[in-house]
Amino acid sequence: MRVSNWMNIDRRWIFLAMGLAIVVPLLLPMRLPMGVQEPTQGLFDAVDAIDPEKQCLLISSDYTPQTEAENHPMTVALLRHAFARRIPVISVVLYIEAAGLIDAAVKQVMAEFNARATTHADSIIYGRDVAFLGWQPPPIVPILSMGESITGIYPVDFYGTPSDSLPMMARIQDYDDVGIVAALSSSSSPLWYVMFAQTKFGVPVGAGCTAVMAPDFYPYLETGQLSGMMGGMKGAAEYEVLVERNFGITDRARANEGMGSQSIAHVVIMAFVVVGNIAFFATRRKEGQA
Amino acid sequence: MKSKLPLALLILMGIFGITSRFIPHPGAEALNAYLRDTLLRIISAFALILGLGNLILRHWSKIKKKEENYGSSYVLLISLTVTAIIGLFGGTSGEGILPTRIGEFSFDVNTLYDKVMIPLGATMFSLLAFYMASAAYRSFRAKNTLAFLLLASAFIVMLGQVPLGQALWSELPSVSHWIMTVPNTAAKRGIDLGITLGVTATLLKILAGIERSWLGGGS
Amino acid sequence: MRRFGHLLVPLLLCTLWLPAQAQAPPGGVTAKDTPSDDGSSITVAWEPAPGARGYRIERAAAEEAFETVGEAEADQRRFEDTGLPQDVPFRYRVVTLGAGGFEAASPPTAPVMAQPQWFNFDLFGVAFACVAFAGVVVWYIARARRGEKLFLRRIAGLDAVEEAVGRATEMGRAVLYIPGTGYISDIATVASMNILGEVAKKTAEYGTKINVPNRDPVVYTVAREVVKNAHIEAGRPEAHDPNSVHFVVEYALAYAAAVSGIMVREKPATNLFLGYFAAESLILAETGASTGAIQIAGTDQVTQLPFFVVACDYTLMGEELYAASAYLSRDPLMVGALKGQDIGKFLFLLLLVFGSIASLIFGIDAGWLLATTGY
Amino acid sequence: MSAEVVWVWVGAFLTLCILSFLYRDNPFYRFGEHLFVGVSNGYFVAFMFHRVIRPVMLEPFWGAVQTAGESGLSWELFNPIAPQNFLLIIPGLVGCLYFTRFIPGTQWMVRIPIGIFMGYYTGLSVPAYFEGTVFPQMRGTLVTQSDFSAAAGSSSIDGIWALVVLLGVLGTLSYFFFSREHKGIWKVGAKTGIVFVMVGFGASFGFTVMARVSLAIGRFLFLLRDWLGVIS
Repeated sequence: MRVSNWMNIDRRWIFLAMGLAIVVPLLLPMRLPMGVQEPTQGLFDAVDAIDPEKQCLLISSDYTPQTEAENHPMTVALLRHAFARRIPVISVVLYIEAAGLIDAAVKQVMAEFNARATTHADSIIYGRDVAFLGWQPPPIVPILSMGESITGIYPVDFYGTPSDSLPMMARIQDYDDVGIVAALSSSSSPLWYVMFAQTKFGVPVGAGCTAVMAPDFYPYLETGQLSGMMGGMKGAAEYEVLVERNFGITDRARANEGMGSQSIAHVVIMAFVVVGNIAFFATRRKEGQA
Repeated sequence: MKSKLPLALLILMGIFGITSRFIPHPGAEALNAYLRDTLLRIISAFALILGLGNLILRHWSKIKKKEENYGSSYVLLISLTVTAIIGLFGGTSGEGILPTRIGEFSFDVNTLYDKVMIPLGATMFSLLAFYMASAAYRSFRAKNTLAFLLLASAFIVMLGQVPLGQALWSELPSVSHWIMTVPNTAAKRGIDLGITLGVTATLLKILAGIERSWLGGGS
Repeated sequence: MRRFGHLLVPLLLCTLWLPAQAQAPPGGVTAKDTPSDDGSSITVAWEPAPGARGYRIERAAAEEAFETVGEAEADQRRFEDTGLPQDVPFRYRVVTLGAGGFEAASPPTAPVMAQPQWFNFDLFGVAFACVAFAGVVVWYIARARRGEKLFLRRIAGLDAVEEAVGRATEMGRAVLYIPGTGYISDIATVASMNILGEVAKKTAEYGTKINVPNRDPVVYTVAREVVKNAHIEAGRPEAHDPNSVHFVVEYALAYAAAVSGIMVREKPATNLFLGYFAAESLILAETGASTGAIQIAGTDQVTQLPFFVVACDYTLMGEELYAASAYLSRDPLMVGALKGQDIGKFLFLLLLVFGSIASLIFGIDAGWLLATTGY
Repeated sequence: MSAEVVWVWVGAFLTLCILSFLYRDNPFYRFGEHLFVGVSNGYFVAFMFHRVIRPVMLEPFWGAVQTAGESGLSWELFNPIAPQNFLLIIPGLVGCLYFTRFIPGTQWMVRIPIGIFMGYYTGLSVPAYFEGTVFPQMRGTLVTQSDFSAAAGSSSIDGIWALVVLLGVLGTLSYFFFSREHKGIWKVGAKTGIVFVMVGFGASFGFTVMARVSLAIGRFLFLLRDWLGVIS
């Protein structure tokens, strides 16, 4: 095949290459070395600085299943981080669509830790170390009301248990008892927490967002309104790396596995661009000679 | 009359729209809340019927004339009717008069949304990953300086996003961040500033009756 | 020990009393109706008291006792008491919170009522800019009305529209016109309707088929009229096919699926994507490119422009789309308005250049000119 | 077979229908496409009825009728912003004007609801653009001494980048001058502008790849994990 024929290859070959680039790494997970960028480190440090005796981590998972690949590993990584340091976790969702996903994530990470636990104190116990309070519409209402009383706006948890009967809720009343709100979102929910919860109650806010949204959030990082951020799947992968490095937790790191697909897909696109250009210049030189 | 009355209403509503941001008085706020939450919401809900009428007639005639692929028109009409009936009579999540549950199998419209529309929509969306590849291959050719700039900055940012880029040159993510925050911001700002002026000028033209395309053009 | 008892008691009292004496209440406490609001808040302001660790703001309705409404940090000078009823008088006082729990309250203010305003002065700059720019545009429209000729530069993407319609005619295939996924109230859609009128006139003259699928039912209604009237204006009302403009579905991704289908099945020679677009832009433009159609796109959604630039032959960027109505119709009034836009951009340029110079060289902050809240 | 399993199979089938379009148009894609259009339209009908027409118009109107029946007519029932009132019939009637399109001779009346809708929302957008775009973006573009000062957390390199942004904005703005030929200073400006635009567009494109690949990963995870179960 002559180089100039590559000018206009059937685009279905490109689609096939992209498909393989995405599927093969999912089937054969591989790990690539990963550096950690500043916004992710900032969020990790902010969560790490929470005193487990005094405050808790509030995870607000505000995404729909459509951005699961990007946002969901963030929830899992944060849960692992908090459990590893025994920081109590309150989990809420602003959109009902995420509820099933979060329920599964809480159970999965609890199971991971309890499989390793040897004593009762060592285990992660629902109600003592973590509470999934579920969903209360519309989004702005819980954001504001949690400043007054968390159990007030979430009278029962996701499973229908009265939330003030959960032992951990005895000492967690409002945003004063929250070390940081981590809002993981496919929309602007981190900014709602900044606008409504931070300005009024002074609670620190961290963000997890999709790659498309990330540029919109940088200005808030610069002003310090956001303590840190996980941007897209890469941000999630970096957080996984931090949790792994600091606590030696080696459970499945979905974002890192996804980054395998990402890397290869990026390389495939770039390779096609290079091939296209080589063919383009080869053709042009030939036309110049003719 | 035929265009003066609609234009007069448009001007009146345009004034309400423009001034709503500037008047904090509760009376004005109440008026605006009424316009937005009641009047305009109801009006726009009715518009859908216009479109549906056209869609149904179009596919009905395709079936009658047995045009190419007319079988798909059956799929469309049946799925539309069934979903609409389930939704109208079954309520959004099965609270209506029509039962939307057989045993543990429920098929209310919210379920149809989650289980039919979401997979279809998400897959349409995911086609973009493939299309980005084919568009990049076809168009990122260094034909001239501008095309080269487009290609080069895309290349750097793509590389800066993945671990491989960092492995090649540890500063690459910073370079790609710089491109996003400096040249990209400048270009977006410049375009956005012009757009604001265009929007305002167009509104003025509409209010002055110079811009008449919304009336269907003509005189 | 007992001998000193009589000394100890006053001494103790003194140690308790001295810091409290030193702790002055804040001075110059004022309470005023908050300007530019809906009549639900009062702003309390005060001069700092030396050594204060913070302040407590208290409010009293007529004849009633003072109650706490909020606290302020030591460096704060004002506090906004919100959520108040309209036209009810309240008195305020500010209490200094000093070291060791000592407090000192200011005298109460005169009664003040929260009242709504009819104009938001925080947005004075925005209102002024809107009015000033409107004045410039109206001025140039008036000049055009007096018959003054105004120059308009070439816009390649718009010149290409005619060529693209011509190509569809030569090939005997249709022109596919996508008016975007916005509403009729989006200015991009208005601009698109305008271009549709010109395109439909050309297709009517050449006898080329035009296909206009719509996402919004109102846009569909307008587009239908536009195409019909264009045929009448072109003198070819008999060539108008009432089915050429049609509604598809409101959900943008389903719309993208359907339009992709139209592209591969009907293989139009020319695809025009003009209006508001979101993520579906590349789905449409790439599918269109695969059928070999000549493609011209235009949108004011800056985030979608890169995809159109990459996948289409010509792209109208932002304002170029709005300029289309003036450019294609050469209506002097439209051209006048466009000239007004240019003056607006020129003013932006001047403000940016001189504002930056003023700040860098003379240290004058020009940012306040552009403030939108509280000044 | 549980309901969940049925829906996973349905989802997987529909996913494959759409993906098959990458190969070429085919009956499966046509099925998926037309089903998508049909179900979406049906969903919107239900949505508009249950979320708008019923709660915003019908129920409050019916409430007013009941109140009138129980305690007679009162002015409160004609207050357009009261929770229950008779005047809700007006927006309904205006909405019905859309149907005049089908009645010969009255077709122009369809412009009334269009004018009302368009007037309000275009009017709303003008101050919003000025307040939301022009003012903050211009403020962000102005170069100030604090861009260079270490006290404000900047360094001289930040100041230089601020100047570059200013230059880019000026260039891009001058590219969009329509009443001047791109000659002389305008040519320099417009050329600078288009350089920034191309670099910016390239970057936006490159930056978006990751998000789009993530969407595709999400779909393949659904196929491989939820449907086929080949990965855990």
